[in-house]
Amino acid sequence: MGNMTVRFYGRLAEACGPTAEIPLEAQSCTIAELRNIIGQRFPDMATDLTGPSVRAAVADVMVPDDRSVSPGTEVEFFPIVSGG
Amino acid sequence: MGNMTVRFYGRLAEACGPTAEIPLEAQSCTIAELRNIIGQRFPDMATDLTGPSVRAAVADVMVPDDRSVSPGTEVEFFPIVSGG
Amino acid sequence: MATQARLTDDVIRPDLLLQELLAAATGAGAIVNFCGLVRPEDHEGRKIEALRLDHHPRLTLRSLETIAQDGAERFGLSTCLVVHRFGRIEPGATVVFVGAAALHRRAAFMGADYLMDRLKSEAMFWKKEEGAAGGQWIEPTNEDRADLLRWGN
Amino acid sequence: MATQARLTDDVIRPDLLLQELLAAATGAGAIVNFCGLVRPEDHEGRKIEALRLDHHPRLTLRSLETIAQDGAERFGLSTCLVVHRFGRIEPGATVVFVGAAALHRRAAFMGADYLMDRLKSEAMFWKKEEGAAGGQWIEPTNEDRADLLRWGN
Repeated sequence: MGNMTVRFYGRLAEACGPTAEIPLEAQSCTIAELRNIIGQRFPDMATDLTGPSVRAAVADVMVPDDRSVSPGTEVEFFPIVSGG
Repeated sequence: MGNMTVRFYGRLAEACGPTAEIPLEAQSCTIAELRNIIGQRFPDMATDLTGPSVRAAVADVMVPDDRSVSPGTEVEFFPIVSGG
Repeated sequence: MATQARLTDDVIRPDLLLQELLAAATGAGAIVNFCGLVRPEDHEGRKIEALRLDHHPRLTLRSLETIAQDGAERFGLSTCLVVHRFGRIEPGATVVFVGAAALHRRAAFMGADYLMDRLKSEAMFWKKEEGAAGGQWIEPTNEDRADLLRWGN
Repeated sequence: MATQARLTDDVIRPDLLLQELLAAATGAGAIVNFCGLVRPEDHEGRKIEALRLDHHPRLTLRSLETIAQDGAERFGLSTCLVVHRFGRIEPGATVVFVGAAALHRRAAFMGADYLMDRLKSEAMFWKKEEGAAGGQWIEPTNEDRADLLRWGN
């Protein structure tokens, strides 16, 4: 039903590229479901992506795992920040 | 029996000048005696000069009040330092 | 400048930033500044070829601004400057410059110290040490976390 | 430069000193420096026209050297620079510059902080604030003495 654009940073960007287009079969999904879908595409990163250390954000605001998102929304995934 | 050269710093220098020649009637005197002699010459500074806050030095080394000095020796008097 | 945070991929010139601080800090009695440089070796003594800092196009600067404002308020800094570099940075180069001006030295010291503790744990970067044997992603150390606790954060 | 103390009656240029420090501090990860400036007002809000620092031709520099060496040893500073001005100094101008370079930031911060606490109490100067209503000789404040006690001195 469309593509989700996702962005990665840090070690995720290194492994998955800075952005990816994720085809979605439903009209929408939760962040938790999206983590699993992306994890299937990038198995090496699945543990990170589905774990608590990686946070998700929409429109520059952190969002919880039960937030529903749909194609057209850009979702960003942040590993733990290193600090400066 | 000769002159003692004394040097002053800080508030003492402001009141007494940076140096003074102090005529000595004996061949030598102690630092304590010298403090009294200078105090007589500069009465406004007598309390400071004879008190514990002003330290005396000979050849860049602090000396106690019972140290004997004689003409030809330069004695320096330091008020409490302000720090930088 | 009062309180300001900057993010740049260009070389940081601490001497010029200190000049700016001095010009801005009218009436201050104390300025403390910190320069964080890329070390030539990692914690295990292996040569570092470069540090690479990945950043977010908006949130990274926002994190620097939040930290700068918190520091300025908490310690009453009259001038507070945080400048952070991102991208690939070679050993010896400056990664971060922090400046804190205040009426008295205790506030300036504590302000700069606080800013650095916050930055080392919370600035929104993803940092990798690149060496001959590949590279490794860095996370705040236990020491960094302990440093942050000193401030009740 | 490793460890160095300088005494000057000339204008202090903190930006140039920081440049020197950066050039000297090879391998360091952290540099902290402090600039002490003449404040425009005294503790009671009266305008200060100038600060006048009387010094001793030999012992003042020696006191700076002792403090710099103590700081460098105590905190393992790879580079330690203390520059102090004497004579008549106007508001806004730099009276003292301290720089401490170390492998890690904690040592650099503590080193610079320690150097300043020692300098504010022990540097061999006699300092007078000159204002419209005459002037007053300054002695270390109770806060300065308390600061010094933090280090067990």
